[in-house]
Amino acid sequence: MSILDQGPPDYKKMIPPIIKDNYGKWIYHEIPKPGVLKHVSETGDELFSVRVGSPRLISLDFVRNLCDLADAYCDGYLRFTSRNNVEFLLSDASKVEPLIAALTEKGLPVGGTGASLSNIVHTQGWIHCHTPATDASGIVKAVMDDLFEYFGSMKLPAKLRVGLACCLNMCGAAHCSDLAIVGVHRTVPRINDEKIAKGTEIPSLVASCPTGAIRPNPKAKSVTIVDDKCMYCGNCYTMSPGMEIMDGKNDGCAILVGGKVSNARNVPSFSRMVIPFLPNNPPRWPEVTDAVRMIVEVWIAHARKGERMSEWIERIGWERFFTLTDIPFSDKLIDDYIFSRETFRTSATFKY
Amino acid sequence: MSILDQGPPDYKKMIPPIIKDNYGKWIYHEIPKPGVLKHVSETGDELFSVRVGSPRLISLDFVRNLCDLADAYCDGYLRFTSRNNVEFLLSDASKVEPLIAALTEKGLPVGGTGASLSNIVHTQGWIHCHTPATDASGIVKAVMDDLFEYFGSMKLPAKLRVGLACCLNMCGAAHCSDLAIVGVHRTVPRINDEKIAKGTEIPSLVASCPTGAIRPNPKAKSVTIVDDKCMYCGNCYTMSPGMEIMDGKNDGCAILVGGKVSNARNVPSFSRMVIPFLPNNPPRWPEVTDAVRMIVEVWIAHARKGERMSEWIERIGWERFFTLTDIPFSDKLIDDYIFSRETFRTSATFKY
Amino acid sequence: MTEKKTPQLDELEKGQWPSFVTEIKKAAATNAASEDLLHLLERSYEDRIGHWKHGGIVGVRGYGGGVIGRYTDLPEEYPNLAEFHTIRLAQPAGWFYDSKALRSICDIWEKHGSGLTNFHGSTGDIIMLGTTTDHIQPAFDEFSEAGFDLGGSGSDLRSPSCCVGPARCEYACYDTLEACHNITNEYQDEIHRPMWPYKFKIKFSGCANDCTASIARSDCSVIGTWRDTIQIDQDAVKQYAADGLDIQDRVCDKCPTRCLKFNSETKELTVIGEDCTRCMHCINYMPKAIRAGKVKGATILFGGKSTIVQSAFMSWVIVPFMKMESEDDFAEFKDLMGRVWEWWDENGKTRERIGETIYRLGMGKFLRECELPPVPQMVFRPRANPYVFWPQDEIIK
Amino acid sequence: MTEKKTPQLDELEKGQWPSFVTEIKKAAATNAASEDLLHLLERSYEDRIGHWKHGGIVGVRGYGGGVIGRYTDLPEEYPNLAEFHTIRLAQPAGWFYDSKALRSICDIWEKHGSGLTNFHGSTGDIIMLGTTTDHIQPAFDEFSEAGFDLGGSGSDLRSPSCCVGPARCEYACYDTLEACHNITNEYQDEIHRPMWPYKFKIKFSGCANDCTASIARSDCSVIGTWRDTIQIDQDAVKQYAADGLDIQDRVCDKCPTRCLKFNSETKELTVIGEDCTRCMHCINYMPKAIRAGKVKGATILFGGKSTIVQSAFMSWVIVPFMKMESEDDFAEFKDLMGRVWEWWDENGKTRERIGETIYRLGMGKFLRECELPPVPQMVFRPRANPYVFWPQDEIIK
Amino acid sequence: MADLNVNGVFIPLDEDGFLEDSDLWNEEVALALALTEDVEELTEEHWHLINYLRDYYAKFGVAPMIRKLCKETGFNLKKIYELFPGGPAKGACKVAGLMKPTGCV
Amino acid sequence: MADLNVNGVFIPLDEDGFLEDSDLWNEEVALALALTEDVEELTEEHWHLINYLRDYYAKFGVAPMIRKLCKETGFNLKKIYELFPGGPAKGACKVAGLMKPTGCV
Ligand code: SRM
Ligand code: SRM
Ligand code: SRM
Ligand code: SRM
Ligand code: SF4
Ligand code: SF4
Ligand code: SF4
Ligand code: SF4
Ligand code: SF4
Ligand code: SF4
Ligand code: SF4
Ligand code: SF4
Repeated sequence: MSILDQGPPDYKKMIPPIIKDNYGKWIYHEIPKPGVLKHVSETGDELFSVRVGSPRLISLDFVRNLCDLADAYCDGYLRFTSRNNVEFLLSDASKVEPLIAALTEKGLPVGGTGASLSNIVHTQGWIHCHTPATDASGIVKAVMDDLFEYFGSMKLPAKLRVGLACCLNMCGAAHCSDLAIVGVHRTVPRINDEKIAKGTEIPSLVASCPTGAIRPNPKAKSVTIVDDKCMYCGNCYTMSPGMEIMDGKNDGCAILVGGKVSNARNVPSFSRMVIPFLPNNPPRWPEVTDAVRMIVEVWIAHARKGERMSEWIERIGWERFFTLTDIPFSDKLIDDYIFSRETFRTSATFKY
Repeated sequence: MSILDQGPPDYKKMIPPIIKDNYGKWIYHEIPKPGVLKHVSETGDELFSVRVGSPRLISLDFVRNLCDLADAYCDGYLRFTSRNNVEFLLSDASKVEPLIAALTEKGLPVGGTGASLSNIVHTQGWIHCHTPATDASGIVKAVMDDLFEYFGSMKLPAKLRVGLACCLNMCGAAHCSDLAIVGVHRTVPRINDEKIAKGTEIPSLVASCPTGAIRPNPKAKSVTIVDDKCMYCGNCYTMSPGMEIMDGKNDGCAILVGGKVSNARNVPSFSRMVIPFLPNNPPRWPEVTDAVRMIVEVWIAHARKGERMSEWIERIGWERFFTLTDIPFSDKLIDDYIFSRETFRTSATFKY
Repeated sequence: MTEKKTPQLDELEKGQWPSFVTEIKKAAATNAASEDLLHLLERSYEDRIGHWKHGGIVGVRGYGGGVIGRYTDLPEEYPNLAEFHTIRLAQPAGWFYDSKALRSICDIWEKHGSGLTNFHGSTGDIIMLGTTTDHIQPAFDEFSEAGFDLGGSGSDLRSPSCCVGPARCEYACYDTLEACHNITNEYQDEIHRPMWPYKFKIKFSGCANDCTASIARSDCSVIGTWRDTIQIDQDAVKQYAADGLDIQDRVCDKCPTRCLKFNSETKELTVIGEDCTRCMHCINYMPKAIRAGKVKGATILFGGKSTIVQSAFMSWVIVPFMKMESEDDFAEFKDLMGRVWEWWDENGKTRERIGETIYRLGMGKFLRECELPPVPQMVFRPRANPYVFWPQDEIIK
Repeated sequence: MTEKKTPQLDELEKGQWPSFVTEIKKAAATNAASEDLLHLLERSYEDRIGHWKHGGIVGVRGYGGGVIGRYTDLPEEYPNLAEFHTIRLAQPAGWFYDSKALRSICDIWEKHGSGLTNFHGSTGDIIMLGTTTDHIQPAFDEFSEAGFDLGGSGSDLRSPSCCVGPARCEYACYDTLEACHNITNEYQDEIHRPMWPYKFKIKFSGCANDCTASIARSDCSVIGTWRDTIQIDQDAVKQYAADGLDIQDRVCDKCPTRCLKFNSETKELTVIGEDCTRCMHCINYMPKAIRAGKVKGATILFGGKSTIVQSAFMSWVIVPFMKMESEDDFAEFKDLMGRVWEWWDENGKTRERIGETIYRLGMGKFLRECELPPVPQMVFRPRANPYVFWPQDEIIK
Repeated sequence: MADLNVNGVFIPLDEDGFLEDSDLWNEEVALALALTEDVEELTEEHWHLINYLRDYYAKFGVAPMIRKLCKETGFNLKKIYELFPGGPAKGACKVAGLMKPTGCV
Repeated sequence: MADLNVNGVFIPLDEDGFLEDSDLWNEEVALALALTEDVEELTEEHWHLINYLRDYYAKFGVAPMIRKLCKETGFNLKKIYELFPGGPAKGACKVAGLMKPTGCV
């Protein structure tokens, strides 16, 4: 029988002895090599964390494999990071290299620390969701393969945090990423009157549309859409199975850049759209991987050391970002939603 | 008989010979002393402009007086500035001091150049408008008297541009001033059903309310107001004489700071509210003059040379502005209108 | 002349700043309306409210605007203010006058008005303050004779204004006076006969210092700029340095793009031209040493307005660079204005400024329908949301 | 095992990044649902659309959330995906595990599920991917037995998460794990039984580096900070300098408030404490030399959420500083949460996140009604419009 | 303003010369109002404009925007000023007995 | 999901066990639905909740928000889960024959 409301397991039972002993006593850290963090405690203890890339969508074999490694090298303790990497927690410095060797043998990449590309925060896509405009795992795999060198090294100007969300619900929280890949629909939902009549609260459906494009159609016990007002957000589909929005021919990805969440130096910022659409070309989405690589390389070439994507772009100006990347600018990139005003250039100063 | 559409007088007939000769040929200027500009042309010619403060609301005597002076010192030529100062245009350097002496004798102040307080751009107020929440000329006189020393000298950190608007229509364009005094109403318009029934297009009246507070009241051929939704903007009164908004007890002034229009250094910025209300205390509005002087003095004490109000505040942070000026902060100063979001602090970094 | 006292206003005759009360009293000496005004104002100072009725529609034959009707709400007590309308006269470009012109205005207003004026109104007009309905047409006829015309009011083009520009300023990147005069004359019909959803203002500033505050105060701001790189005279730089200007601190460190490098040894100042945003700061500080580039023109911005009702908007960049020299350039500007007005007139709601219309319908739609090429200079930043209205002809059917 | 081919997916087994396709294949080796999933995904790669039906409501007894119902729209072709629900398990604070716990999860999921998981979901839960309706309750019973509970879904409190904090990070200004665990346990009812207008997320980050991205990804962000001044160890500064760190360039010049002064002669680093905004930059660069102040706690921010529907919001400051050490401090936090939820629940519309409710009704109303004192730290800047809703009790009647 | 004398009946006008009570409008009143606006006679074209204004007002409760007025009457603005020198608002609306336009001046 | 057997009549359910056609709801159907939700018998309290839900839906076309539901039925959330272990959405709405709640999961 189940115990209701017992809550999550107690973290105190999950942390290794070295952490128990030095909890809150860490005084500094170093990154001896990519993927390895060395934290030093005021007690003199040293903790080594080895960070490992994970595809996130994993089999039980994979998990058991991790357990085996943890058992062998760090008394069975490990953790995951907020970006879905795995971290092995070693109290014994001499086991770091053997662990890395074992990981390498199993094809598990070590990296993601410091000025590197970490794992891509992403979502379900075609694996498990009902509203995606693109797949998640597939693109992530393609992009990570393509930019693999930046995961295991720390030669970027600064951290590079990539997010992917397969639809505008943005479960990947791509809205504040250095670089974001977002699945976008481009066609007006197709109304299925029957499904709406049977399975939808019409008032909620009408209210769900942010632009007021949906009107009740009482005759059909359904609704109609004013096509011109629809911007394909898919919110109505979330409310009703009768608003079919997936469109194999026209769904795809947008690219946004320049988001950031840490408060270090400049304040957090939203990612901003620079490419409104790239087609879904499985299995390797070459248009997407090319665009991402190109942007990353222009950033590498022009940013100063320590400058994250947002800092670099804000320093040089968005107009120069478009010049340097040669990405065509279009009216699609100009905001026309609620907070558009703050994006308009209310100044006679700019670059070319 | 009138000639229709002849347009304004031709400026070419109004400019003195020295300007005709050096039109577009000026190469630099100096400010030999407060209120005097010396422009040097590539031809070697030198033009002296003597800037004189004006109350703007003037009698024909005043105008004729100016004419007499212009005739005596600069061949009858003068101009007004975009802030309603008068400028005498002299081609003869030796006449500058005599002119200044004549002006001083008549009680006309010379100044307003460089790092000074220039004339206050303002509006009609109780002199001629139907919707004011305060007077214009009276406060302007009181503030200019109080800050008089800064008009005739150039000892401020930078230019100080004060604007006054007697109601939210903001004819004084106070919305982008270093310091702005804005007449504000604080009570819901009193509906005069008869005036509305007789003299108002109800649909236009209803549409005029930015918050949707006005509902038609077909029975009375009038309207009603949802009090809670009204923010006393007075836009409905502009549409209808039946929405009486002036309230001798509750009208007064708000103080806003940190606006700027030039593009020099930082981009133009809006003025922002720091004091939501000060009472109308004619004839000298002591609460207003005190608040203005206090803010100006804190700015003088803390700004770096060359820093306008907006630059200073943005450098130190608004939170410190409130600390330094000791102005009480209240929820009234927090935006709750359309573009509020951009004003909220979306960062964990701030000062105390 | 009168028994009534004005104790509060008398207070405002004290102090060093010239007093408007003194001015009203001067006018009151010979004009009954001005005398009433003095007392009405004292009354307002007592009551702490204005004493003017709502609105008023008066005017001259053939025009729909230019006169603001005004009636006091206390006509019995202040009979000379029963009618007290304002006439707006269009100012000459740059607000330049000779005394003859000014005296002619005075003479006419002595006959037909209160003897009070504003030099100038906030939009830029000469404000002839206070006359009766009967006097409007005759006053206008005489002003007209003297070479003056009415300015705008109502839902029309308001009197454009411009900074002193090349007449007296070394920074002017185009001839603001000629542009203003030329364009004002082109649009006399639009100024005099309201035809749009709401008012429309144009201001011309010769450079990014924006001495007419155009970006805040006009629906269309025409701000002088240049397309190439600032010109630096190294000898003059050395002179400034020799004269004690801390070039690094006051100029380089305040350059918003940090694109100026001062070599403290050679005393040379260099610029990374492509990084300069032409903000004017360095030129303002060192006018003898730094000048604008050679390819001059203007940036055209749209949408500025004050607070009522959706919030204040500042103008935003629509055409980053337009030549402003010849009649042809003006024609290009007018062609643009034509398209923009046509679009606004077609799409705007009553009492909706163009900035609000663009905001409501979207910049994209505005640009497409006015045939304006989108460029990144129009925005500080691209959109943060992914809500693109996709043109259906780019969709695969 | 199967005849069907997956040429597209096979492509994704190439390359150096570990392949999720390989993972699915591993699961498919022993699980029919995972095998079907492989082929359904290949089918999606061909069709370029997903093949899952809309929605689904399944769950366990006594809870309203925690399970995401899912059914394929091609059940005839992929019968093992006719039901393929996801169970969300609440993760331990900081995502720490021992292998025993992980193995117990594996064993249960082998019995009851597809053999596929996400470590972790985007909100932070362990995602048990794919099971049938019949298996939900038994699976839950066993997970429960093993010490796991469900996470949130629906209009409830979602599983809070936290950064590694004091467990392994020298920057932590409060105990993120304890706070997260304590508060999560307090709100089991809110997590398991949806009762609000919409979802609500809380994330705990130990410092302003915000390693859980809380400001972007949670309705309530709890970000570690301090109230006094950073502590500088001058010996360590000298060591960094000696080791070749360009302190002026990399640290001082990048300090957003320019409040750090490095004396290149004495090699001393000083700070103007009152100007520092505690952004963490200098500490990040010189962890051995600079530490947070001594008076530690957290800034509480509200309103973060992603794009749908009014635009993405980042959380904004509501309580600049709150102690986060003792049970009493947590009680204060909970008291705040209670008031805030009560207000939101009372005022929010269906599917309106709290940030949207506050935006719609105004920060002032929110603060007043939740009895939160307004402070300038809440805003980057005060309002630019003069549209104050004036409390009618401050009005003179 | 002085009341309007319509064949000896005095109809009250406001200061701007608009009808105090628009219900009192009729064709004769229109003629009398026209005289105050320097329009000596009301031609078919005048009536075309007046009728359009009255119909529009009856239907929508507001005066039409100028663009609409021009489009739908077929008169350009110049023509409207020829017909009513006071212009559409002060001239035509007054004679048509509409409410005094407010707002923007 | 298998169809619902209501005294021998089979009523179609969707995968989640909600009525395919909510018009087919009646009290007996409710009883049968209740069994699928581990509710053995429908007490007065159950009916109080069911009736409230049905009335609200009939009136507004949507299910009430939980806060409203609790306020207006006088049952707190705990009570509702006691009555319907599946909770207000999956349990009570299902038995009350309402449309399947969509949106947020
Ligand atoms: C392990 C992890 C916390 C956790 O609980 O899981 C973590 C751990 C550390 N972070 Fe972080 N951060 C982690 C996610 C984040 C995130 C969240 C995210 O990426 O979604 C952020 C915000 C990113 C952003 O701004 O968009 C984040 C912004 C930082 C920063 C600020 C970077 C900056 O300059 O903007 C630092 C400071 C630094 O790196 O100098 C930092 C520093 C650190 C330090 C050095 C803290 C310490 O002393 O232990 C840790 C090692 C960093 C490294 O990888 O080099 N951590 N860190 C997360 C690892 C994610 C991963 O697998 O890659
Ligand atoms: C005469 C006038 C133009 C006109 O056509 O009437 C004018 C004239 C000059 N302005 Fe201006 N400005 C004039 C209104 C403005 C305005 C508009 C306003 O105040 O409403 C602005 C924008 C103010 C703002 O940003 O809020 C303005 C912002 C500037 C600036 C930029 C200042 C800054 O650093 O932000 C400069 C450059 C400077 O002063 O170094 C400038 C510079 C100048 C120069 C030096 C240009 C020149 O070389 O001749 C002129 C003398 C300035 C002085 O007073 O020291 N002028 N100037 C206006 C005088 C108004 C007055 O009576 O005080
Ligand atoms: C006379 C003047 C003020 C002054 O003392 O200088 C003035 C006076 C009036 N303005 Fe203004 N505005 C005057 C410049 C402005 C400006 C400043 C500017 O043009 O640079 C603004 C702000 C900029 C802008 O256009 O947004 C301004 C924004 C308004 C508004 C708000 C319009 C808006 O869209 O936000 C109104 C309300 C309206 O139009 O209904 C308004 C309305 C009025 C009215 C007509 C009152 C009304 O509600 O009907 C005032 C008549 C007063 C009177 O009886 O004399 N006035 N008005 C200015 C015109 C003089 C001139 O022609 O030179
Ligand atoms: C599983 C997960 C994605 C993942 O692969 O990691 C997920 C999956 C779904 N999310 Fe999400 N969201 C997940 C984290 C997020 C996040 C990120 C976060 O929490 O940091 C966000 C953005 C942050 C935020 O909350 O704003 C997010 C914003 C949404 C939204 C938009 C909500 C909004 O107010 O903007 C929806 C739509 C809705 O709720 O109706 C949504 C809805 C959904 C639904 C339930 C689909 C739907 O429309 O009903 C997805 C179910 C997929 C499936 O069948 O498995 N999901 N969702 C994440 C939860 C796992 C976990 O519990 O750990
Ligand atoms: S981002 Fe959209 S498609 Fe992807 S998991 Fe979230 S809700 Fe589903
Ligand atoms: S997709 Fe979005 S914009 Fe289009 S109808 Fe649906 S809810 Fe409205
Ligand atoms: S600001 Fe208001 S009160 Fe003052 S003149 Fe303009 S409209 Fe009249
Ligand atoms: S004063 Fe403004 S907010 Fe109040 S009713 Fe009038 S238009 Fe609406
Ligand atoms: S805007 Fe520029 S050109 Fe015009 S007066 Fe000012 S500084 Fe001179
Ligand atoms: S004009 Fe402005 S941006 Fe350009 S160099 Fe000078 S100060 Fe820098
Ligand atoms: S948020 Fe701060 S305390 Fe937490 S892990 Fe990141 S750096 Fe350490
Ligand atoms: S924490 Fe940030 S603001 Fe404070 S001194 Fe360090 S770098 Fe500067």
